[in-house]
Amino acid sequence: MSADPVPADLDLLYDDVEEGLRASVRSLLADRCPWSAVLERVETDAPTDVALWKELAAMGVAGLPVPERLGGAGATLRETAVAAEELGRAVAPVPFLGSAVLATTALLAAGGEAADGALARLASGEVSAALAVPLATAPDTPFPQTVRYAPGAPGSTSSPDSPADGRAASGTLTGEVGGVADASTAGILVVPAVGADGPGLYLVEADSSVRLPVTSLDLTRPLATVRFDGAAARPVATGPAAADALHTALVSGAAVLASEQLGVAEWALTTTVDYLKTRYQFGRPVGSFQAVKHRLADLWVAVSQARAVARNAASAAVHGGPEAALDAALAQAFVSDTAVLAAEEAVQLHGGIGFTWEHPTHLYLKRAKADALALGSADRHRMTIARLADLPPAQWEA
Amino acid sequence: MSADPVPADLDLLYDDVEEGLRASVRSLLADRCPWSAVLERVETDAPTDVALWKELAAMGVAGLPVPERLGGAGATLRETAVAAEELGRAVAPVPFLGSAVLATTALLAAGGEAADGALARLASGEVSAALAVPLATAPDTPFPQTVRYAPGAPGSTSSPDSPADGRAASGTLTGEVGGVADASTAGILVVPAVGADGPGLYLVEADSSVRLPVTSLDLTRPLATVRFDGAAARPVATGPAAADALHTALVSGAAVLASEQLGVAEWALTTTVDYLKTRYQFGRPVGSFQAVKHRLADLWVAVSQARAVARNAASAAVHGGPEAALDAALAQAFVSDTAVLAAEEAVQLHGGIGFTWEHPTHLYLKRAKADALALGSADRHRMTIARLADLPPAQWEA
Amino acid sequence: MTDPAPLDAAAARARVAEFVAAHDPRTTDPAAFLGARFDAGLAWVHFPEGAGGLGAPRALQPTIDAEFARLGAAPVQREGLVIGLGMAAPTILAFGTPAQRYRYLRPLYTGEEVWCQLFSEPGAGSDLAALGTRAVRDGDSWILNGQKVWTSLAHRARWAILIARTDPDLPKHRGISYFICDMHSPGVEVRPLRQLTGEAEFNEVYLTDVRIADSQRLGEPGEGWRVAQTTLMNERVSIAGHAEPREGGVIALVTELWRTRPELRTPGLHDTLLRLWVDAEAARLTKERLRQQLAAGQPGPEGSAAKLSFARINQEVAGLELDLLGGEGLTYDDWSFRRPAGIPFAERVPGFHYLRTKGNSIEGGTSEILRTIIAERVLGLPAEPRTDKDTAWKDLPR
Amino acid sequence: MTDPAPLDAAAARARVAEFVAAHDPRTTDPAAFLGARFDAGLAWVHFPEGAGGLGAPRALQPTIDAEFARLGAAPVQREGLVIGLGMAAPTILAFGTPAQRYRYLRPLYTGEEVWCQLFSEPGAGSDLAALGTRAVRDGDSWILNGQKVWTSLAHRARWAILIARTDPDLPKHRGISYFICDMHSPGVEVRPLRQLTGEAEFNEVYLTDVRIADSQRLGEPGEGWRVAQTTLMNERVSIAGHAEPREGGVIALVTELWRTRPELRTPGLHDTLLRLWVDAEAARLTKERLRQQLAAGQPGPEGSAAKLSFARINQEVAGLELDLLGGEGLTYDDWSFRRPAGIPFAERVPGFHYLRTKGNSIEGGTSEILRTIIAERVLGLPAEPRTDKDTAWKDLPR
Repeated sequence: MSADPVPADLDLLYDDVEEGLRASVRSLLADRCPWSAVLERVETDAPTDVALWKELAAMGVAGLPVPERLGGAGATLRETAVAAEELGRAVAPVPFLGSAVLATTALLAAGGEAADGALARLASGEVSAALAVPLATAPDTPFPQTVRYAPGAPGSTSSPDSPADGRAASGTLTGEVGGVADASTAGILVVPAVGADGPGLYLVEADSSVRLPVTSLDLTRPLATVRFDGAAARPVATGPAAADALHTALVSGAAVLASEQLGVAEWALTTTVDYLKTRYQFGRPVGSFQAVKHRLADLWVAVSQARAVARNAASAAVHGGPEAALDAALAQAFVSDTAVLAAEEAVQLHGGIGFTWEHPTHLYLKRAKADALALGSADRHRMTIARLADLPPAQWEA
Repeated sequence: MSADPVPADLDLLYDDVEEGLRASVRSLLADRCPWSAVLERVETDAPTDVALWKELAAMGVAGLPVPERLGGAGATLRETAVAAEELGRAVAPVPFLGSAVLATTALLAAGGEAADGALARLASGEVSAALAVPLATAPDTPFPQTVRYAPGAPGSTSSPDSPADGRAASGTLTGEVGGVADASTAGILVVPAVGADGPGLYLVEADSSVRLPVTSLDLTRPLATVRFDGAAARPVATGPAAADALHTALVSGAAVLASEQLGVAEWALTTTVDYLKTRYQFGRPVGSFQAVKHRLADLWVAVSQARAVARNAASAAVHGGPEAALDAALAQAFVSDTAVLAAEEAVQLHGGIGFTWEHPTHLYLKRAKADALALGSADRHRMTIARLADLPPAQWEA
Repeated sequence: MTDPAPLDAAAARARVAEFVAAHDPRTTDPAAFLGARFDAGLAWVHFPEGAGGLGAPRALQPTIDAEFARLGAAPVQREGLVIGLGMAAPTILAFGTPAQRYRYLRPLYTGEEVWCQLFSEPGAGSDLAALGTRAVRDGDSWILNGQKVWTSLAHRARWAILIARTDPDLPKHRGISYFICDMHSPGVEVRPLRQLTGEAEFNEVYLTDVRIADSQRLGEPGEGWRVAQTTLMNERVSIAGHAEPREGGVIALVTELWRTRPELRTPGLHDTLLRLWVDAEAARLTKERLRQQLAAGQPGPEGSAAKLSFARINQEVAGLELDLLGGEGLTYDDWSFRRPAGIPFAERVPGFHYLRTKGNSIEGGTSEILRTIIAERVLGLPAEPRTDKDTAWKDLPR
Repeated sequence: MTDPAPLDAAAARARVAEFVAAHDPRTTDPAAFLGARFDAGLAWVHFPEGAGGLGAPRALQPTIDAEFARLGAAPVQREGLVIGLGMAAPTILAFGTPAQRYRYLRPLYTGEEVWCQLFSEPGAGSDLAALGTRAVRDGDSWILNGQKVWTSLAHRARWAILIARTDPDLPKHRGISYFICDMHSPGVEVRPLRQLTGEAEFNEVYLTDVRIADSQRLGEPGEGWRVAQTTLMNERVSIAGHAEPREGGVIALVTELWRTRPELRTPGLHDTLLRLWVDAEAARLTKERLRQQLAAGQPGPEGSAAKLSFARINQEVAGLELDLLGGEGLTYDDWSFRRPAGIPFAERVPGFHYLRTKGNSIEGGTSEILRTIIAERVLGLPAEPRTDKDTAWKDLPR
């Protein structure tokens, strides 16, 4: 009766290639993305650092799991997760999650010529993409119904632009999606929509949609409401294949997001420990007080565990299948709480200074809490675990 | 829409009469019931200290809420709760909960001549009583169905004894109840049973039942399985009045039990603090280490809150009604966790010595955990709160 | 005293009725009303005559306040007066000269003069006694230089209570003096301090050669730490002011959401909600019990616990609110740098609740400091080994 | 080395196959089989030749153990050998003379001689270095007097590893020496120590004028603390021995109960169950990651965290098991004073699980000590001010 008693022995370590990638990304971010620059940028009208994204793309970060034949790095979600960890550690305001994870894994799962064309553009860094679902969408959410697909050429109400890649669209999209991450700077939108034939996944040139930025709790990850008003759209998958591709993207996103959250938690822990070694109160470093030490020890334990859990989810995502969904849910259920705890402890243990705008901790607190809600809250993921690990809810009369 | 926005301002303090009662009970217990005596006694075949119970009865503790005309103290459940607090602090092995709380409040709620007769016997200490329900029964459990009532004189299969008070029984009981607290030493059983006319509450002379002791997790509160095999029974309430009386008894029991749990928690906190002032490790009292201090401070906060919550439940139980049920559920939900935490922290912070049989802490740990299960777990009481405070469960597809 | 018989509750109510009859709150200018109330000794009834009181028992004040409210008077405690009423007034009463009392208390009470508190410094937060702002004697006055931080109301205040170091050669607690600082003095510069909410609720205050007359010193030179203790104790005592209904606090944010938005409910968050409801109710009853103790003239040590509990509960409620809202929780209202607009807390966006409550465990004494205070002063646990108590302030490591 | 080429995994497996071919595990006497395995260097492959090993990389041992298991050999680690194999052997290897290695290692490995550990004392638990058992030199031997506690297996052991104070005039860490004690010596008295479970799993050991030859000293006089560190480090390292399947640990107690007893399920306990499932899975994966790190020759500091996590999870699982069972959880099997009967933990009654797991955070290093170790050794946080490091042991407060 127990859930899968002997899981595959997934590789939970980082190999040399992954450590090399980490070092490159970290070094670039240290140069180009110190927190002071992030804080300054997010108060402008252009919170996303498009130039930095192009530099990351030049290192291959924009298309890590994209095959080499499409100009990608030909790596896997394991390497993608390593990049996410470093980008999380820097709260980098780049469209990695929306473009290089969610849109990319949706297109990879869909496959076919149109998807390949879009993947090549993403991997090169020419444009970024967004998956047009609310960022809070959990992997086991029913297929979205707010955008409708209609076959035939764009009508008079649509944008006059035809797709930039020169190929004709097969139909149009109409509807609205709120809370889409990384949409404002995207060139391509990957849009789940329903037509007469059921669910489909469509490619839309972003400038044929209307994107209304919303003020985001996480200053470093802008959200937008995206409206389609007869926008030209090209299908990349239809029917069950579309639902599968979307599910794969959300599961992969949840898995990789856990590594981003791990990066956030690691930053919070490390920064707090460093601060408390040098902050004196009562004639002693604050970090020498036992209650503080024990809390940081507990946090270190949680972060160590988050590393194993996130690594496990990334490795499982490479293989896919139901085990990947369970491991992604596990990762979100565990690492969301850990990252929020780490950021909250960072604020608290920094004392007053951690409560100010001029200290970086709040950027991480906001990212941690927003990440915990992104792709489903820990609570939602625990319900997924209940289903996949055969631990059914109680039957209880209200 | 919110639950009762302005609750009555219940008196949450102890008045002078209550403090006097506390002092008397505490003084008697200090003399007659040190933990070493408790530990020795609970390993014998007679874990209940019947002699001590008679001394407590002489002080009025056996019939605190019983009217003076029946030989009781004419007090309320507030005073009863103060006695419970002291008996909990001493893990006294006496049938207070079963007799002076559960059976007594059931009989008081039922009223009538038969109930009065029994109450007079209980208050005097002549006999003790038990309420024949499993100790784990939550107040909102459906009326028990395991014992059947049949009208008419006891038949050939019943015990040959007629009720000791000389009055004829009106019928017989058949069936079994497991996990009944304080049954083995009881003279009177108050038994919920169902007959052709629905629920009823019956008085049975205990020696006309078969009582099989079971090994109890809480060494200081013996449990028994009680079997009725055509036992002579006399009704004290029938129909809705019986269900109401049982519900009142369980709500009152839950309210008073919270004060017993408070006593357990107070003992655990005080004893641990005292020990850590004198136990040296690393050249310092262990109680001077900050992590230990902060845990004990948090525990003190919880115990302070438990005191307010238990006091509130006792005061509300005096008034009865739905507010009493909510306040009892609140008390159980909060104080159960506090008492268990206090006892667990006591074991942990005593280190090795707290893990041994020869130190009293384990008596409190077992009492705390058993009390948390008694009259419904904290989890069950939270569901009661959901119902009574208008916080309905989620509708969720499994 | 003009009244030979000691004031009792009935007499107090009669005095209020008489006062209100003479000063109709609907037609009297609010400041004039309060000034007259001060002159009548009904401001702080336990203060001496001429200082806003009648030298009557402190326990009568709630009765008086309630009677004023019943008769239609506006509450005395208003936005902007919290430091003056709660901290400055009792300190001036306890340590001020008759001239100081006469000069400061009346306009403080009427709200004509706003007060702020210049205690914390960037290097002296939890370890307030380590403060480094220097006050050097110069004839009949003192010259102050230093930086203060976390100052609410500084930009609106006429006066500040301030502590500064007057003798760096003494151990840190012994070289501090306490002053009343005119915020309009040359050399006082107030700069807004922006918090992680985006708003500047607090200020930094830079003191450059600020001259304070020696007549504005409170208490003896070098006695400032002891005077400051009075200020801080009053800060914490003020918490348990008035009775609060069930769900009267921050918990209402989530109970109302739960009741009005059934589509947000999940089973896991139901359990979290119920646990928080229980905790909030326990904290509320504990505060109510403390209020009853104070009213009965039996102050308990639970006051220090209230802030600790409410900080945690507020933070957990705000976190749950975001979890419940999911995608809606990913947004914010406005990050622009501005002063608070005076909108009630409950009406702010959920993201603001989440961020602002993070300060509850830092401002006015961190939760860590409060735990240490409880452990040492309430439980009597030994202090940590201290190296900073007998060393000259100037020689302390920092 | 007899083999000039360094041993690799394939060669190691070949050696095992060759060995098993020569010693059929089905027909060879177990002790003889293990003796031969020791002689073949396949006991601890990283130990030197003649001491049970081949001087090969430690990482090969899991391969060898797995191959033995695959070919039908009984596991080496058996009940009763845990201290000998896990603690005594590596210490004897590291500090023993050739004669000591020759005398002790082989019968230790075969199980012919059981070992116990005489470290803890009633006054020296977490602060082990404060121990007071005296060893006084007397010619070629030492005379020991003192009391040890928490000794498992003492009643079955032939040998003990023991630390005692040889110079009370030195600071506590510097006056300790390390011995091998013959448990059959005159003056060694073993008394069962009863735990809160009712059973006597451990012992107290009284040493009265026990004579130990100087040749049974391990390491130099006064170096005992350093030698003991080797012992204790091996105790903690041994935790991450083998891969464990999902739900392979204590969590299965509640997952199985949940699946097989649907009538016990409640919504609140479902949430608790899922949270614990997540925590258990995170701890399992962390242990698995540590195992992979060790196998890859990259040992991480996560070992010290594993014990901390599992202690907490075991305790919470056992608490949940009782909460789920409700009334059934109020019973126990047997409180009589007895030695453990060797029944597997999972098959004991739930009350035993609850009580026994309380020891998990005390035995083998309390959770508090482990947190301090993590904070100081892993995070590099400063030590507390210490007064006991440079004071002569005899002058320490206790």
